Amino acid sequence: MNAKRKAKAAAGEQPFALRLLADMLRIRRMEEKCAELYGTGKIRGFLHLYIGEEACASGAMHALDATDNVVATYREHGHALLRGVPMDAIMAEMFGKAAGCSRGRGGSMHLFDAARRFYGGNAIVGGGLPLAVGLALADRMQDIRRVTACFFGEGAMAEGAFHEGMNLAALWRLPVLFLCENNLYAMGTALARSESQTDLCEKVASYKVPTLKVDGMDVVAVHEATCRAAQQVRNGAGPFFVELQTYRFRAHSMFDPELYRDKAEVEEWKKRGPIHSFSAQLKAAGELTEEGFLELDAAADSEVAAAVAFAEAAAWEPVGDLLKDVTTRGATA
Amino acid sequence: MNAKRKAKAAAGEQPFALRLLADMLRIRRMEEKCAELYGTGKIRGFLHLYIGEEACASGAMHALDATDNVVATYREHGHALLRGVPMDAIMAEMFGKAAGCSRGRGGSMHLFDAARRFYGGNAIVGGGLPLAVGLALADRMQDIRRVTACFFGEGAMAEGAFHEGMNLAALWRLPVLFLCENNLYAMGTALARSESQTDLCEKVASYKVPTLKVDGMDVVAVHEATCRAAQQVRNGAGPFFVELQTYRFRAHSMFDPELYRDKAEVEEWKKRGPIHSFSAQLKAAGELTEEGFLELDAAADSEVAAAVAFAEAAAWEPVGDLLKDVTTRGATA
Amino acid sequence: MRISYREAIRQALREALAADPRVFLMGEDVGRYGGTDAVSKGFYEEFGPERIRDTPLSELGFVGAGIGAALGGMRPIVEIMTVNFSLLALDQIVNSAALLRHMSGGQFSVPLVIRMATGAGRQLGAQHSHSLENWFAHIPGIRVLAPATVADARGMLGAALADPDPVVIFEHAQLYNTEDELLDDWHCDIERAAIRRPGSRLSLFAYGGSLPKALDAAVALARESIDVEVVDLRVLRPLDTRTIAESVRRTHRAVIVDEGWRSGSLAAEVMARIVEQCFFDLDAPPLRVCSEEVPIPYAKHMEDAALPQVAKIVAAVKEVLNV
Amino acid sequence: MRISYREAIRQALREALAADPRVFLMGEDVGRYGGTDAVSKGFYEEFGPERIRDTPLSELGFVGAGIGAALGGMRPIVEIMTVNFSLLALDQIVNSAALLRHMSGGQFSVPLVIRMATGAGRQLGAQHSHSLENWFAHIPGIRVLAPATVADARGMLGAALADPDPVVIFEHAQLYNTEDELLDDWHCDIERAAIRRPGSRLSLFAYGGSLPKALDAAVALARESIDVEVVDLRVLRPLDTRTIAESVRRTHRAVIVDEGWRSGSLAAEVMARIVEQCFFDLDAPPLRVCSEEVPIPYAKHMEDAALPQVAKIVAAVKEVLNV
Ligand SMILES: Cc1ncc(C[n+]2csc(CCOP(=O)(O)OP(=O)(O)O)c2C)c(N)n1
Ligand SMILES: Cc1ncc(C[n+]2csc(CCOP(=O)(O)OP(=O)(O)O)c2C)c(N)n1
Ligand SMILES: [Mg+2]
Ligand SMILES: [Mg+2]
Repeated sequence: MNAKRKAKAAAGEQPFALRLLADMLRIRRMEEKCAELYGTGKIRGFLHLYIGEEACASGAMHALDATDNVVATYREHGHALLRGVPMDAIMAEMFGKAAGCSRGRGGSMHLFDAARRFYGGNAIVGGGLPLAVGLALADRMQDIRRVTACFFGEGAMAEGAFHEGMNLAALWRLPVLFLCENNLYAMGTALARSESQTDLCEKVASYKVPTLKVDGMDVVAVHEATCRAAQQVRNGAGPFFVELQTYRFRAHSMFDPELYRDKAEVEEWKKRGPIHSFSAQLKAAGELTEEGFLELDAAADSEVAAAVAFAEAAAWEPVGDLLKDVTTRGATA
Repeated sequence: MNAKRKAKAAAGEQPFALRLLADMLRIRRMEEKCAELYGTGKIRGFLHLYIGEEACASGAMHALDATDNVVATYREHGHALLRGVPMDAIMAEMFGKAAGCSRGRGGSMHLFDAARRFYGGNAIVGGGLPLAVGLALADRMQDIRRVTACFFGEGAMAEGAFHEGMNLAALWRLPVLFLCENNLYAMGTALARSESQTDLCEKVASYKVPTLKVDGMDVVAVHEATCRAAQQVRNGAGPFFVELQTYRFRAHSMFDPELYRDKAEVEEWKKRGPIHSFSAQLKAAGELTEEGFLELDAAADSEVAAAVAFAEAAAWEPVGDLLKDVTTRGATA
Repeated sequence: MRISYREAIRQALREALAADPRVFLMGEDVGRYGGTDAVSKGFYEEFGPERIRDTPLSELGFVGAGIGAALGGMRPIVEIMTVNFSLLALDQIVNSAALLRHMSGGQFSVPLVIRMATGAGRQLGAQHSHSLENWFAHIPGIRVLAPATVADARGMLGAALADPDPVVIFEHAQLYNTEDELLDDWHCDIERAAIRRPGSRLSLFAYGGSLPKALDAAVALARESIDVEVVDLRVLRPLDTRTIAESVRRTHRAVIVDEGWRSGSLAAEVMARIVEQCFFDLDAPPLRVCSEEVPIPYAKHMEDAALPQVAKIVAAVKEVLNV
Repeated sequence: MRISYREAIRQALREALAADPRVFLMGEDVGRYGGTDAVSKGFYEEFGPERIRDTPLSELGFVGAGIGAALGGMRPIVEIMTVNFSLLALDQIVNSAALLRHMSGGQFSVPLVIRMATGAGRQLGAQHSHSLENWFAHIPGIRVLAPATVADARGMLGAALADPDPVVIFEHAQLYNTEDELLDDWHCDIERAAIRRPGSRLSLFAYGGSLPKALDAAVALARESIDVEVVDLRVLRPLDTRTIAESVRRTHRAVIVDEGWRSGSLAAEVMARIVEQCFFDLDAPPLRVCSEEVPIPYAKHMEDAALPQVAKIVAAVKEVLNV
């Protein structure tokens, strides 16, 4: 836990550990509700849930400053939420409402928030890496001391975009924090069936980029590793790569029959679920009681309920606005 | 020098070392003539000369069997020639004549020869790598024991196509012999200005592909390394990567003002010129006399002269054939 | 037998795989996962991992490998999950597959089939809703097909595999679940467009996911005694200019439906050919019903507003007929 | 002052770099090498390696980085050496640059300028001779420019940089060495096409490398007392339909010249707009003079045969005029 956090905790805020836990719970409950709402047809399109991987976003996002940049993927609800995008706006987005964080135009895969420097939401695997490189380049050229955190899955590492982006970041020593959420599968393709080199840190080391491999089910470990990495990046040491070893408990998307992995494997990983393992740890350390847990959970639940109510009540974008914002000046064709 | 070569030499053919030398000379004289013909306007378009790098093609091509596949780049005159494409057909191609090895449609960057399994000639940097992977895949699926040799420059290694191609070859353990002609520059961009990792073998090792680094100005070294590598590939050990450390003595193309490197550097490399260093070595070993050298040179010269005469005399493709072979069945649009 | 468009493609694939050992299917998640649109479900078990070849996320790489494998004597069917990701592979498709034959003076041909899902309508948002058939149809050296019916879904693949040159097949994502009777004669002539509904007062051209909309529009118009001919372009390159022109010469009026954005759409090309071939036969300027020139939005009502719809087609037909 | 098209672009670049510290130029060999077409020769020394940024061979990567840098507050000018290599970067251009603004509900704009050389005519063979302006002009969210004159080469860049959205500028490789008087008023209205030569009997539309050919054809026709109007489309997206239509309403006839392959060409879109806007003003069907539908061959006589030429334009005009 870094100094800033300790100071905040001392200043009477929610103890940082509980904050990490609460944030994981907020994601979990939100995602569960999304799954439910998908079932009822309120949410449509593709929906990629983050359930099981909450420790990654929770640990990593708290390692960033408000002025940092964040680039994510189509599995980004958790990242958006912890980046500070109000759950109301996220939920409204998934409902397709104008109050959504992308005016309802983006949906689940395209959450954006300019004010919070949250650059999406990208449905092209690997597509975010070059963007992150460019954001970091802009900072360097403008003498802005800022980290650009770029989340992506291990599947993206087979893409040319990964290779070109990583090389550019390394060659130009740009302040990019690469955060690879290695959940072992890209849709149905296991890592060993997509990469000749399954040690992702070794792969990245070949670009001369420093790396850390960390248990992505352990929110404190994630937090510590990403703090360290972010610090180095912020200090001008160039890019850094952190592999977060994690697992998704649910299907890839709502269409996935999950033919490619054993139920037993999933169950095995679930035992290491980031929320219950961290709360057990806190309880054992006397930092959390069962009531305390239930309170956090209830708070998450009510945040979710409020978000759903907000999204339900929100207005649709008028059809007449369809052509708005294709370009800034209004011309389209 | 491998067993096959020794046997041939023993059977009364031109001693293999002289063959290597002769082939370098054939390339050199052909390229010099091309430069001259470019000056007179007989050859047009882009022209990328191989002068200085002859040891790479000469050493490597002799490591391949006639049934192997070869994929090359836009700097491929030497490769085509040593693959067995008649110089007449190469020269006619550069003149744009119908007797050219691509009917005059390809020009300098697009030499092809199906019969000799020479798959070009590719003007897209890195474009040949995925093709080579596919050729090798076809062989594997058809149980054909064959090596696909893929030449490319070090500049190509920054491309996504390199990354994706290398990973596929490694993942599927395909019989591709990757031959990287590292001449230190991609047009005007020095290696260190394009790759965070300048040790190309380390880069490739991260794909779990075995590598060899070899002095590309030393034709025997190139030959030995590529023989060894090709043997391994042929034996089913998967892909292999050989870095040939070389240098181009001329400009990148006929339009290059060469602002990016010192004359002194060029002169330094020229001292290691593959032709004169190898002939000096042979002379010192008593395997070559000055007369012998002049004979080889004269033979190269007359081959070139004959090729130019052939190209001059050859016919143009009739304009009426323009739409021929856009598709096999003749439909175009 | 009544089967789905998906099942028709499955049958065609299975037949091709069974008939020719050189045929194999390669792409992201075609194997273990069963195919994103469940097209190849079970094939991995049936034909094995060599012939139902899962690839890493490397569109440029595996499409290029497909071209190489075709050059090397195989008959690859490469699946690009959706047209949206084909943007990553265009260099290989255009600069290698399409050019090789001509550029080599006719020495090489590339007997490669590329299949991909295309189109919008499932609320997948802007990056997952492209319709770029027209881009492909612009490139000499490739054939471009768009099966819109169950019969064509069944018949086009075999015809494509028999073509010695690269063929790109666009399967509209909205069609996979559509069902129809598959008659015995599903063989497909991949040189010709198909008249799906003869009619006299106007020629309505469509392809892929727009065909059902055009047919629905025709039915609606018929209720108002407006009898239109529906032509399924289906072969997008080379376009069957003859069938197009003959239809217009009979009806003297045309509307073209195309899910692509209007500017530079395939509909523009059809319109240009109509004008070049039958200008003096036309009683009114043809109209285009295309997608609005906007990234396709996620929200259902906005997505609907962006895409061609039956009501818009009906309105366009009436406008051209001036009724 | 009489200067070359290349020099005009150089002046525009230098001015932009000097005026705004957020502007920088990035691409392959723009720096140490001096630019493939010598456009940025000397800039590396003048503005330094940060602002004249050489990139590795990574078109997808550095175009994406340009988008990111634009999002991050810079005003990048990304040079893709030629349109042929832009195929490798299309995913970033289409799926990020073009969509971001709309897809984010208007939160982001991408003030990025992409320049690239385009076109054939230098015997570079099939892979180095593409003209894909029409592909780009199909995409909502980007502006597409094609300077054909020295003045536009001078004026378009600044206007493009002032546009808050992505702008793609196509510089025809055959034009770099053309020269003309650069008058004081070179400012360019990037909303409007330009009438380069007023005329009464037919509207001849062209852009980029085809404009000089169209003008030459007009001169040749004038010698036969055939007075044609030459319209430089120059803004390929959004197309200036008004100028196009007004011209045709005056002349009642049209020929469109386009170096792109005919099928799905930009010329098809222009023809479609003419038909939609001025069908009843037309005295004859418009014609297109495009490239033949063939990969561009290396041999000079074959390349010439594949591309639009003055004689073909003259013949097309006469055909439309029926003279
Ligand atoms: C370029 C591209 N190809 C294919 C897809 C389809 N697709 C979406 S997610 C996905 C798997 C990505 O796996 P990974 O990067 O490991 O992320 P995860 O889903 O595991 O979080 C695939 C293949 C895509 N969106 N983009
Ligand atoms: C994809 C692509 N980008 C850019 C170019 C332009 N170009 C041609 S050769 C070259 C340099 C390639 O360098 P390298 O791979 O080292 O080969 P070398 O020329 O040194 O043999 C460049 C940038 C191209 N042909 N293709
Ligand atoms: Mg994954
Ligand atoms: Mg090089």
